[in-house]
Amino acid sequence: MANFLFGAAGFVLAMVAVGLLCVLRGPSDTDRMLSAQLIGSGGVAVLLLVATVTGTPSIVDVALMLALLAVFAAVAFLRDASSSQIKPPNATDRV
Amino acid sequence: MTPPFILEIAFVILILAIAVGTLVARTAFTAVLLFMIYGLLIAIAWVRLSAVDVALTEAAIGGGLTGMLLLGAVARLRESEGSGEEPGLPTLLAAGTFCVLVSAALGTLVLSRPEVAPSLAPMVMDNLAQSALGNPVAAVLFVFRAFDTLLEKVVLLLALIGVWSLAPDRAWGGVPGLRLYAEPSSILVFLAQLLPPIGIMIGIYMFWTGASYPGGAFQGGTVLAAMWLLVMIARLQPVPAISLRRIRLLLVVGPVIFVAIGLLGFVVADAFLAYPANYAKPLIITAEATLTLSIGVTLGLLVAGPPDRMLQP
Amino acid sequence: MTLALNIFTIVAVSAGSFFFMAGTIGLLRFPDTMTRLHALTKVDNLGLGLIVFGLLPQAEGLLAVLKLLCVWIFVQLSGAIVSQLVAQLARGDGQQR
Amino acid sequence: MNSIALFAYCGAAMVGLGLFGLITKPQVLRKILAFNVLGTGVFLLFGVIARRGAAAGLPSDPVPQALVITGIVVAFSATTMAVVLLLRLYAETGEATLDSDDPPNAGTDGGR
Repeated sequence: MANFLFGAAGFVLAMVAVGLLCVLRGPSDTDRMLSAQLIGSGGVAVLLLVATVTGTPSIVDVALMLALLAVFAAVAFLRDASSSQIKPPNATDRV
Repeated sequence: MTPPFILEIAFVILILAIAVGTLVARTAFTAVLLFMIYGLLIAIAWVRLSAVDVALTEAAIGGGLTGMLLLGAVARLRESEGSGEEPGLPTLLAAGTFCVLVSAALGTLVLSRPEVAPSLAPMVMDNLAQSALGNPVAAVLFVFRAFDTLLEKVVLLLALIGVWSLAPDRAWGGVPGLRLYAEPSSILVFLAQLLPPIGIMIGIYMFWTGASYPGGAFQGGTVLAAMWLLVMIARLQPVPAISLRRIRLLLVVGPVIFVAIGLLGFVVADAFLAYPANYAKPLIITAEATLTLSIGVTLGLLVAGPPDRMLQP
Repeated sequence: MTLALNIFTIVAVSAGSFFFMAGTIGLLRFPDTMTRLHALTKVDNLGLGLIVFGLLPQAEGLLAVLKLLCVWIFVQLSGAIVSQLVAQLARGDGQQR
Repeated sequence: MNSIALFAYCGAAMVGLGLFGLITKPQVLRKILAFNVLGTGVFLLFGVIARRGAAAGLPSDPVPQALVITGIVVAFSATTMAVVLLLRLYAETGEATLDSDDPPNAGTDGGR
C-alpha cells in the first residue's frame, strides 16, 4: 500500500512538472495563473498522500494551509488583472 | 535505491528547475508565479525533512503572503519591464564560477560531518516536561529561546516602521496604499464573507494546536493576516489609517504582554522570561494568543504597504 | 475487510490521479482560457476529491477524517469561486478587444 | 548517498543559484527573488543539519527548526522592506534597475 501511495504521489508530482510547462507557455497571464492553481491542488494532493503514507496527521495541516493560501494568491492575481483592465495604465500619474 | 528515494531525486530536480526558472523567466510576472510554486515545493521539502513546523511556516509565507506582496509589486512596475542590461559574458562567467565554488564548498562542508552529528534534541527532550508544552519546537520558541522569539516580533515591528517611513510626507499617518479589487464584485464579496470565518477558525486552531503538535502563533497569525487582507481587497472593510489608536494598540499588545510576562519572571521566578513552575502553560498560552493577534495585524499592514493618501471623510 | 478498504483506496486514488492527468493535458491542449478553466475545475473537484475519498479509509480517527474532508470542501469552495472570477475576467478581456 | 545528502546538495545548489541571480540580474525585483532563493537554500541546509541531529526519539533537532522559523519571519520582513524601497525608487526615478550610472533621464529613451 505504501508503495502504491508513493507512486501516486510521484505521478501527481509528474503532473505538476507538466503543469510547470503550462506556466512557462501561457500564453496569457490568466492561463499562467490557472496552471499555478492546478499545481497548488497537486501540492495539496501530494501532501495528503505523504501524510497517509508516513502516518503523520499534522502534514494534513500543511495541506490545509496551502489550500487556504492558494485562494489568497489567486485573489491577489485577480485584483491586479482587474484593476489593469478597468483603468488604463496611464490613468494614475506615474514616472 | 528505494522507490521513495528515486521520487525524491526527481522532486529535488523539479525544485532546482523552478529555481532556475524563477531567475531566467522572461516576464517578471512569470518569475513571481514560479517563485510562489517554488515556495509550495519547498514546503513539501520541509515535510520530507521531518520539519512540519517549518513546512507550515513556509506554506503560509512562501506561497501566500510573499506571493501577494510580489504580485502587487509586479503590477505597479509593469511599465518598466524589460529594462536593464544583463552584464557581459566575462562577468557572467566569473559570477558563475564563483557561485559554483560556493555551492560546492557548502555541499561538502555540510556533509563532511563529525561522526556523531551535534544535536540539542536530547537536552530539549529532557527539559520538555518542565515547559508544559508537548511540541518540542514550540518549547524551543517560547521557553528555551524565548528571547529570540521576542526579538523576532520586534524585528517585524521595526520592518513595519521602516515600511511606513517610506511614505511621502503628505500621506504620513494616512491610509496604506493597498491595491483593492477594481470595482466591488459580488462574487469576491461572497468569497470574502465565506472564507474569513473558516480562516479565523483555522488560525486559532493553528495557534492552539501549536502547544502539542506542529503549529504556533506565527502560522496562526499569518492566516489571520491573509483573511484580513482578503476582506480589505474585496472592499468589505476599509483599509485603516495607520494613525488609528486601536491599530497601534493591536500592533504592540502581543510584544508588550510578552515583555510583561518576561519581567514577571524576575519577580516570581529568577530570570527574565522564566516562567513560574505551575503557571508556565497558562502564561505561554496568554503570550501566544496576544502575539497571534499582533502578528496578524503586523503582517497585514506590512503587505498593505506604506500609506499613500490621507483619510478621506 | 481491510482488503476491501485497500482496494477501494487503490481504485479511488488511481481515478483521482487519472483526473489530475486529464486536467493537466487539458491545460496543455485546450485552445482558450475558458476551456482551460474547465480542465482546472476537473482537477480541483474530481482529482483531489477522489484522492481524498480514497484516503478516508486509511485515516486514523474521526478528527483525521474530518480534516481530510475539510481540505477537500475548502478547495471545492474556493475553486468554484475563483473560477467564477477568472471567467468574469476572461470574458471582460474578450469584450474589450 | 541518502535522502539527507540529497537535500543538502539541493540546498547548496539553491544558494549558488540565488547568489548568481543576485549578482547578474539588473532588475531589482529579480534580485529580491534571487535573494529569497538564496535564503531558502540556507534554511534548507540548516534543515539538513537539524535532520542529521535526530536524537532522543525526535526525527529532527528542534533547535535549528525553531531558528529557521524565526529566520523565515525575518526574511519576510526584509523582503517587504526591499519591495517597498523598490516601489519608492520607481516612484522617484521611474527606474526599477540598478544597472547604469546614467542619470535617470538619459535612460528613458531605452538606449544610448
